Amino acid sequence: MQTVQRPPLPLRLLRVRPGGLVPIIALLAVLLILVAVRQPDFFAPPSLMSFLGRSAPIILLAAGQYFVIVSGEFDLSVGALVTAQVVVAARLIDSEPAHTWPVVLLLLGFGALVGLVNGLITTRLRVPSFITTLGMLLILLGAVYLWSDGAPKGGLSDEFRRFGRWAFEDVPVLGRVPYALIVLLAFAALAVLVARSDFGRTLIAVGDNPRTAELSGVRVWRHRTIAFVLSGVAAAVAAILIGGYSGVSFQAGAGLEFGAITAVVLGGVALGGGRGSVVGAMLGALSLELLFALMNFYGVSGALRSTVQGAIILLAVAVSAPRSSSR
Amino acid sequence: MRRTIAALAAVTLLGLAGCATDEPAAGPSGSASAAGSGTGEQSKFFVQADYDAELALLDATATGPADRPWEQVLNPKMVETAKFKKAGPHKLCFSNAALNNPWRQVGFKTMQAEVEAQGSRIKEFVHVDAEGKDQKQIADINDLLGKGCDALIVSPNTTATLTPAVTAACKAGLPVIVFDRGVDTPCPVTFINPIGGYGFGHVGAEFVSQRMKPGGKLLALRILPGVDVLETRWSAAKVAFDKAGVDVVGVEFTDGDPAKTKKIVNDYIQRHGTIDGVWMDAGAVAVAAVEAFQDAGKPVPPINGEDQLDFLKLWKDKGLTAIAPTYPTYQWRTPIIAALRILDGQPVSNPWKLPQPTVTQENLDSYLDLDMPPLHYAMCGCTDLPGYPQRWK
Amino acid sequence: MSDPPPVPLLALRGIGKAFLGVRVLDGIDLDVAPGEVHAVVGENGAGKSTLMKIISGVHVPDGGSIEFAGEPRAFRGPRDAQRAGIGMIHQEFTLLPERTVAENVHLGHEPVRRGLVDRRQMLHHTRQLLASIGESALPADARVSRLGIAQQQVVEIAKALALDARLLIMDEPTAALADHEVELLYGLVRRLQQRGIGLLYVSHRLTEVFDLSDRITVLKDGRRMTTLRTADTTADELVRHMVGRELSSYYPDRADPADLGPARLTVRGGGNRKLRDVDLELRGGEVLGVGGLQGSGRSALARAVFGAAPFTTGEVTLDGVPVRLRSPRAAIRAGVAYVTEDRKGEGIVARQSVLDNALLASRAAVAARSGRAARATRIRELLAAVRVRAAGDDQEIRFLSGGNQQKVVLARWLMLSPRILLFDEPTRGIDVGAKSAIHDLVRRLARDGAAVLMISSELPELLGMSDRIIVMRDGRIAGELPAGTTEKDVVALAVGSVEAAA
Amino acid sequence: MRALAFRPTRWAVPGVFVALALTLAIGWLVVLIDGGQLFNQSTTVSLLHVAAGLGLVAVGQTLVILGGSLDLSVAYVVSLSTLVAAETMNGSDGALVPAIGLALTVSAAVGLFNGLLVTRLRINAFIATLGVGLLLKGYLDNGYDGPAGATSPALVQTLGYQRIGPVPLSFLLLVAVAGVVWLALARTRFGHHLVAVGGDPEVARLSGVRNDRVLVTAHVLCSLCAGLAGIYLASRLGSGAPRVGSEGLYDLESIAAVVIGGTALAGGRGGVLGTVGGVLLLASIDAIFNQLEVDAFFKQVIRGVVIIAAVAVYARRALRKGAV
Repeated sequence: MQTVQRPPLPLRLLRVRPGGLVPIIALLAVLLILVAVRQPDFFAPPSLMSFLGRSAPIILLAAGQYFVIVSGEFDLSVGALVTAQVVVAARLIDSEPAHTWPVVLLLLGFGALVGLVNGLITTRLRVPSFITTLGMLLILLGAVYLWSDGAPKGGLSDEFRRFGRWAFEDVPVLGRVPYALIVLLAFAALAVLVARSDFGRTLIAVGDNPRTAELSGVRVWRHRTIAFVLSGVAAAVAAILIGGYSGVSFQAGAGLEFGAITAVVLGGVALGGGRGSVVGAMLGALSLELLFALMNFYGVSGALRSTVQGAIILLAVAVSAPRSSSR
Repeated sequence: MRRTIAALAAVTLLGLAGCATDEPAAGPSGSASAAGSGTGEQSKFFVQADYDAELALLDATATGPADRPWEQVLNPKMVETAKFKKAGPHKLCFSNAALNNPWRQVGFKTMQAEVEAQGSRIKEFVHVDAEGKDQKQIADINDLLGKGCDALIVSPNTTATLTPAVTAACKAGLPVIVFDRGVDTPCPVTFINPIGGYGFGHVGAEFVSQRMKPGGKLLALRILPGVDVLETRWSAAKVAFDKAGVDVVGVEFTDGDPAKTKKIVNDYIQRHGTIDGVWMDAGAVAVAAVEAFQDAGKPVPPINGEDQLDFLKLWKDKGLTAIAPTYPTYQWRTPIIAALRILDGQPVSNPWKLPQPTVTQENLDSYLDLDMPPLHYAMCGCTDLPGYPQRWK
Repeated sequence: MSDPPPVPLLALRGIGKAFLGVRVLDGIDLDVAPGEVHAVVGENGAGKSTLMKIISGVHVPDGGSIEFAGEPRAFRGPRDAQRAGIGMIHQEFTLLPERTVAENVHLGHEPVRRGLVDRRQMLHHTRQLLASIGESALPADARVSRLGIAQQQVVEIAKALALDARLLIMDEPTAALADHEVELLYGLVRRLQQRGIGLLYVSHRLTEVFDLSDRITVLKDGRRMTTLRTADTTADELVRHMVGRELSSYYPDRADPADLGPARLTVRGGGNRKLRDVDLELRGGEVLGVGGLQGSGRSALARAVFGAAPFTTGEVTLDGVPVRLRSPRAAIRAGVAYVTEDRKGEGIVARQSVLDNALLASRAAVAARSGRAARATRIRELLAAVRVRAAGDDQEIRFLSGGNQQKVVLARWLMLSPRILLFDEPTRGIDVGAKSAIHDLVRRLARDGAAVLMISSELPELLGMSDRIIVMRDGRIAGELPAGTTEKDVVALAVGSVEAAA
Repeated sequence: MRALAFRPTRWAVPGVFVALALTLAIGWLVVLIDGGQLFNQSTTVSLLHVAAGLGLVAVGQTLVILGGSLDLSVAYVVSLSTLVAAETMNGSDGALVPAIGLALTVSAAVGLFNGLLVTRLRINAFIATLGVGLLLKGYLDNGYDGPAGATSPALVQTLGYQRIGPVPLSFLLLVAVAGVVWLALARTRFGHHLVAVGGDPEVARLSGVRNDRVLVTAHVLCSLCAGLAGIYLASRLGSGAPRVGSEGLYDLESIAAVVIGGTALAGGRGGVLGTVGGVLLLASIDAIFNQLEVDAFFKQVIRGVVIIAAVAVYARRALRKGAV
């Protein structure tokens, strides 16, 4: 291959490419500066650690959502899935330590199953994923409320809650390192590996141009279905962390689906598929969490948060992804 | 109208900004800080008279069987109900605002148990769940009117917006009993509820502001805006805090989401180094708030919760400085009792003010029942009802 | 060059256009008289479609002037041109299948009475139009999705005429039509002519051009070679102007029959919805050319072999082994590669990098056991070998020229060192330089033992490259021709002289 | 066969009405067995009231979806409109007309904003309208802590509670609006162009349609319908309610109703008749389950299933048509 007028590396890094990381990193930087101004000790290891720990779930959800969105689909069911998982966990564990691990495995399986169903309905029955997952959202919430007659039953064992709540104490330099953070790092690494794998690369191709992908030997329906499964599993892990962090409640997953989608879009992933990186998606989620913390620090009234969130989204998208079609 | 214009302005401004700068993010937050820090201007739900009345009720002594608080009345004002006298068995209809939280679940189970307890006196009990939608509840009430109910029980989803529907129901001629939240019309035969929001908010606020160190920082956690029961709790607490000169560093809405609660509390501890008192308008997220302090390795400051068992248990185990004003779920028994009395033509009190016990360090043990699920409400007054305890588990 | 007619309906002077710095049109002059059929011919990529899009207001020219009906015009969009009285029939249909004929015909200019669309008027006018072009049988209130291709073409024409166009542009109007349907179009064109409508007729099919046109303008590489009176010229002269024989000398040497391998691919009695009893043998080392008009089943043949639209009848063997290739994936794993005709829609993944595009098939179809590092080096070698010009292999492929995109697609398949390669218009819309490069590649692949099947509607290319040529017609193989055959033989087979006369 | 093949589209009855008829028939039977009565006056009235609210929003949603767009902000537009109307009226009949005018103007403005974001800034409709929704939500949460203003009594008595036999005025309003929109789609240039843009933007452009203008108009009309729904709810609730829209899930339910009605989410296929059918179907399910006192949560499950199933059926049909 002949390389023509290739700019030097630094320039290429700076080049704002749609779907690239530059915009989200910039946004993140701005937020960090704002935090630093208002709350310097936020960067003290303990508080930073706990912040990262508590942000783990939404970051994981964003990673899962990334795979679905980059393949050209939506997953609106993750929020409901998280709620369902937490409530199910509480009822099955019923504060009985021995049940912890079996239930954890069961949750992961359940998440994968829901993803599989989403995927198959979308790809095989050709139902737009927006509808599929919207329906799944209603079904999951309805079913779990029904199953627990409207009020969460049982309780989570401390063993279960440990993942989301406890931390490795007195680690040198860092102080306490939340288990959630470890879990996050592990799964984030996994996500990056998957995204870099042949599957991950071809998945983007599927989102960009399914016809070409099909004619190049990609089993499009299978790829998309797997993407949904990944999202489901991510939701399961997130549910374990959230349940651990804050205990059982029907609010556990409320609104997380939009949070995750927002994060992914902030991260420069194009709705409709074919563009974006999982790292960007996760950074997007991190910025979103940072934004909320920032609003707490600046004492923005709880009521106004959504306005700020909405404005940020519109700005970020208008600036970073001007190419996305109106579909 | 200023609001609307503001809305338009905001929308368009943000629109323009969409292709310009980061301003809008700053814009709203600036104007918000007023509402964010300090207790801000008094809620428009605050009515001095009611406030005084409720606080007076706190020390009033109830008439009625001591062991059955759901049949007791504070300062009864009896009304004639002879015109509603009717031979049983009766068909009772109940338009329920929602079943979407543990409090309402426990309450409704209690109500069903009460119906069962009344046995043959009730031939049918129709229940319609409005799923927290005003417009659905209005339709539901209208629907129930066509079902030949002998009495209509309403637990309104929102005070103001349900008033027209309830008025229409009264016009239909059958006895209407409103409980939990009220309506802006005197037409129901009786309005049943405990002392109410002002009492709840006051008790909690008094306790916290007295126990926290003087000049300390207090964080107020609220569930949602715009629910009158909760609004009155907050407005009463406000009065107490302003009187005690407490520094309220934040008023945040948690949506009853424990995760959100922990994040908020965590950030406030961050921001202010320490929080010396926590007041909340409902117990739902009390446990989460306490955990936030524990996770941050901070001592748990004086705090108020509600009579949910998970909180009471935590309180006992960790020896918190806490109090639990209640909004007793046993009030769900009363409407059934009232309905039957009305249909018997017996006079009932309107308003029917129920006592509103408070869980304190002293009586904590008497309410803490470890056999019941964590989200069960101690004040259910359901121990004597058929199906206890399985029905509530 | 013939002198322009007295009152030109349309007069172009020095029209030029460039895309992303690439000159596609340069100083084009063109006149069309009322009632004249003016054919525009030229190889693919000669700039015909661009010129037509400029006249119909889709593109704005960089230079030159457009004069229509005596007044200078500068169309800002299709709307303007339509209002002015220029109708265009695009290569691909511009119909909404879910809507009725009348709705389609009047899209963008529905008749309105008292603020409401006047359905009766719409139907009435549509029927008039259809009648005026002798198609009154076609129901004006039928949904387009219920019509056959030929009928849809009629609707396209009616649509183009709806704004009582005085000039009608037809860009490959017969492209989608089966042969017998072309007849119907002929009649139509003549009727339009009688109504004094000027026609610009773009086509590959010389027979049509000679049957219909009064004058012929030849474009080549964005320039106007000449304009001739149809009466005074011959197919040979025309072809010379179009391609210039000198190109043929550029084609690589054919395979020596001696070193042709055994049959790699055989098809016996293959058929599906678009193909009937296809018998085919493809030997290692040879380039089998496939001729025929568009819609004759050429692409369908390639897709059938590749498993994209599999054979439903007959059997296929690879290297003597019977196979059922039910999906592209199966075909790829069996060693078949397919370079599609529609590069943008089916060939590339526009927003992905050169590297990702080149690796797509390897990643999708074969396990990465080969070792990803090894694969990376191999693909870089291949990209270098096919001489892709790009600003690094991380550049998005959509920024590359058509030729370079095609090279990347080639590299994608070479990664799998396939036994059988199917090329569908491999050099469509590719500049001359890249063309010959690709030709060389194709030949080299054959020499290395691969069996190549190459579809092309460019006769010189077909003749220049092929060791053997089969010609398709109406889903059948109409006949086979040896190397060194003439264009006439191919065309004769393609249009089926017998039917053409009828 | 041929005659049938050429049957014009607009005469085809959307399949949803078949489903509706079946649902009602079965529901009526089950309720009867349960000892109730589905079609008694009050139930019918309630059903139609529920349908009216959702219907107005869904009819608007149909327009944007037909055009290949989407509007997730309607729920908040509804709430906003109730407040604007109720606060302007402030309990007096005098301000009736200006109040309605203002409410509609505000709604239209939001729609315009949505439309411009989608067309000019080319922001994906999903994220654009989601963002706008959040903007409005923040404004409402911040500006209001509960019902505000008072709807003019006249409006309450008429639009809110007046009915002719079992048919509430509000439902007639829905019928009227649906009729107008149907007319707009079938008999105006805008309608024809909208369907074209939704069906194939490129074809529309080549045919001389001004795509952006059409889409923006669709968004404005969609918000207007939401605003109208808001006015109706204000008259129903007697005051402005800042959370009535989001509590009612008007955003997702309206989209559900539209797709159940057979309009393709991708745009270009479908119509307002189907949407009304979809709304009635959802409302009937509501009513039937009310009668049977079925748990609301179970109802939600059924809803989810119905939505997916309906769209799956349409997808199958489209597939078969493609095959032919």
